[in-house]
Amino acid sequence: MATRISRAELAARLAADIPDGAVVNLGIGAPTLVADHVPSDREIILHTENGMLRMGPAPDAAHVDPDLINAGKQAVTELPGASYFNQSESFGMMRGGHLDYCVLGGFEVSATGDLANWSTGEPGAIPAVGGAMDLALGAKQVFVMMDLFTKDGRPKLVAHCAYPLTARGSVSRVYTDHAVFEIAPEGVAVVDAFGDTTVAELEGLLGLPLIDRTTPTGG
Amino acid sequence: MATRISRAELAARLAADIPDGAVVNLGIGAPTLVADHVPSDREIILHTENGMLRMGPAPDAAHVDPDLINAGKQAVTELPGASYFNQSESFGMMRGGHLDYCVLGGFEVSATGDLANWSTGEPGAIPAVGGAMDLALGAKQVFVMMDLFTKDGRPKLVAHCAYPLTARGSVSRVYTDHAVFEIAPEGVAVVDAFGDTTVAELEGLLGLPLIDRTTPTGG
Amino acid sequence: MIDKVVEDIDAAIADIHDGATVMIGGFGRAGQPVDLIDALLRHGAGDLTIVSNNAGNGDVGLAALLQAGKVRKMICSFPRQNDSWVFDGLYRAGEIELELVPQGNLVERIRAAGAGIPAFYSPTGVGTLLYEGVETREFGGREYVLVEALHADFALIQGYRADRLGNVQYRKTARNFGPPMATAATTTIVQVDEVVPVGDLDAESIPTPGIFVDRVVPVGWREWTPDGRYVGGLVDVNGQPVETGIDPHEGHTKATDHKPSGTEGTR
Amino acid sequence: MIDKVVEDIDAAIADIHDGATVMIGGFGRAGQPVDLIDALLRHGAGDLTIVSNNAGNGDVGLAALLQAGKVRKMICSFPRQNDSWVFDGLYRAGEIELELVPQGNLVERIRAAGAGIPAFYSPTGVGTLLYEGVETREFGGREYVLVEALHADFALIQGYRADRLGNVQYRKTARNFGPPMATAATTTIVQVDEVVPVGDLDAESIPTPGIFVDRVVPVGWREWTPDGRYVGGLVDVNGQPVETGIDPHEGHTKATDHKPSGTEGTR
Repeated sequence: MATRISRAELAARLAADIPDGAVVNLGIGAPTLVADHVPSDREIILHTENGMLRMGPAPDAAHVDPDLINAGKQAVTELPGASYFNQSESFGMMRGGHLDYCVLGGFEVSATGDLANWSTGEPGAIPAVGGAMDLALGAKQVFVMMDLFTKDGRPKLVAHCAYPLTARGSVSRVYTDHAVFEIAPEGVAVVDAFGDTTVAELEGLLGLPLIDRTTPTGG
Repeated sequence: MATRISRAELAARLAADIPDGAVVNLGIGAPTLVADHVPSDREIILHTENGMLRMGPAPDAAHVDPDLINAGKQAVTELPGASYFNQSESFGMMRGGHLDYCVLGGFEVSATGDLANWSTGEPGAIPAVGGAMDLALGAKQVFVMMDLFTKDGRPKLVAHCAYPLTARGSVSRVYTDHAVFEIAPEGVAVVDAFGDTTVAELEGLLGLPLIDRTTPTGG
Repeated sequence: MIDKVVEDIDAAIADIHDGATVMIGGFGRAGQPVDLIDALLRHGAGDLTIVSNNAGNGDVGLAALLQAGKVRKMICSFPRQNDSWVFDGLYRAGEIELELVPQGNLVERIRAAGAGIPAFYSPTGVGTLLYEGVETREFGGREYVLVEALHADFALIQGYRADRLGNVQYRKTARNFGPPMATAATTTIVQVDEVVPVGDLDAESIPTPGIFVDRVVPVGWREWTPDGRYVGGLVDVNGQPVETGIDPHEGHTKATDHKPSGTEGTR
Repeated sequence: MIDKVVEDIDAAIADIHDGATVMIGGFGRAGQPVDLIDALLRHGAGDLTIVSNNAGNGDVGLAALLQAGKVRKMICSFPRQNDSWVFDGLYRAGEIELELVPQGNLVERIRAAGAGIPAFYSPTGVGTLLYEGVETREFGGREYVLVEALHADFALIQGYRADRLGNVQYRKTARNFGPPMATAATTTIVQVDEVVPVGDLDAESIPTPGIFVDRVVPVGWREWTPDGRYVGGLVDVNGQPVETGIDPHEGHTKATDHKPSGTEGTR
């Protein structure tokens, strides 16, 4: 199972699943790459939970406006048709189920869609949660984008999360460097395995029963 | 006890108790008269619960704007420094205790400040509450402006309300054609008795123990 | 490309089904989406539950829908008005169900539904007939009633201007129930005087961002909206028809001289 | 006449007492009321409980207040940032108490306090460490946690423009916590770039109406506010100081060329 795709390829793979017109919140880190890979014929509206819809890309250095930032506190721009609102309204949009998609990073995802992405539970760490728990419930579809294995080879898609939970049963899909998984009521399904990766291999490595929903590609 | 003051005199008496800078909601009916009697050296901000602060007086007939009305659904105007907001924000202002004064009409007020002003409980009537229950809790000071007696002579300031309640224990003062009452923790106090009316007379007519807090006027 | 503009008002409301719960914006006549209500009446869906502050004025709009027998239940705060004879008649005849909710609790229930809050505690109504038997709880020594969120299948709202993304602005006190209702329905349909190109609306001043709006229906300027001054001269300060003796059009551009220009959204 | 403008920033915050609960607006640096925080530090009140989304950046503003040992407890959602070394040090040394609240629940608690809602149910945090032992309840088959309102004695907020009545407008994403916090404190103090005459602010675009504001403190335009384009050239996209090699002032009016004009509110 040598096949892994790059972060950029994965972002493009995920972006392809977001339809025209969707309202999307991209979490801090790798998920922000998705914005760069939206097909040019699709109009996607980006939400940032610090209070804006229709966020644009980063400005050039001469146009940085400290009053205009994203949830990662990076400078961004405003596209035509943007709107600003307060934090209460912004989190109401999420909690009320108005966002179509939310793309988050993850430490672990369980077979039932539990997400752990806010705390490693290390005793020395400064705890911080921000909008993670709200975001994890904050869209009709919650996509997690992460490596399938830790650097030392442990699976991050697991039967039960070991890290402290962010939310229970909220993840709909998991996009990884090896495969794309769907968390379905009947179990975890593989919808796309990259390159020469097989569902049987993934089952062995993850130690999880997997449903094969890959679409055979021609050739 | 022949002395009664007119609606306009009563409105002026009440207006005199509202200090410069107060934010005030005037209920439908007689309370709206208060606006016409605010001393000219005071700046009072009128709130209307359908979504506006700094409401101005009625326009002339050629300037009626159907999008600009008060809670009584009458045409009003906008003063400089006005703001518009939605109903949720407007009732949040009231329930959150941000208004300084609210002036309401009343069917009955009890000695402990219960207010009945939304329903006579008649079987045939169409029930309607509107913002009455919110308004009755919706200010730091809730003033009721009403005749002290019904047309057939029954007191409207009573030991216990007979009509269905609007709110419990919310009224701070009662402005009537005969006297001004304060609902204090220790009981009902008369703060102003008009003309030749005496506290003893009022006690007899109302059948309520009254505390005399009238200020003797010179003469 | 996103384009929420639906020019055909009948098409815009065609999926409102029998038995639907429909929120209708407006406080009195201000903000009442009369064109959408007329279309709903033409459409013919019945057995409706209507959530609206009032229960119709005169014989038009919501009152006409009630008169046609399309409404099973009203959820409102103030059905009794000086011109609510249609509702009054149905109610006295026992032909309509009424759920009476204090106005602040009504709008907060709507706001809660839109914000993913299933229930909250309110001081309003404690100890009154309207909350007899309802669960109460003390916080900080004061008593509150438990109030649940109120969702709808559809919201019909009157806005002033919108763009093809569904960003909506309102006009003066006609804003009233529009923003909270827009958040609380599965499908939100907004009639507006005018659709403007994307970018024309000030991003700092969008009470209803497009995320809450499914369809925008331009219905043309009302008599008073082009210059913000009513040029019909047809209502008095109580909203009742009158003859004022003043020529209301003097010094004003006639509404019909303005036609909403072709918009970026509908080209 | 109402005049909420206080020119002397030290006078504006002088009644903040030891042990007070103080909300401080802002998300990261955007909307952080740095001048008010500096004044609070000069003032010297201690044993404070601070409610703010973050726990300070660098060595200025809230971080400086923390460094000076004035804060007993932080209520926030995200204290850990790449430049939050002051808080980090205090926390590791056990010198500060932390109440960690998910951001959406934090702001909804603030909004609830301002709107007279003592408590509400939220889906956020169910089944997590942060809500262990907290009361839960089912609505419609889903589980929610009970969350209580969060009040403060004072709110310190950064606005953009205001009038003497206390109407406040914000600028872009610096709006963030300003409007809800303004509603939730006994005393709300807003620093603004500029005080404008009453009537200059569009009545349709007032995120914080004057009813919520006690004092307005004009502090002068920030480098970028006169023309909406940052002319300092001092921060990168991460908000960190950089040398860009670009002359940021080229083609721009220098901030110091603009002085807030005499205003109706302060004449």
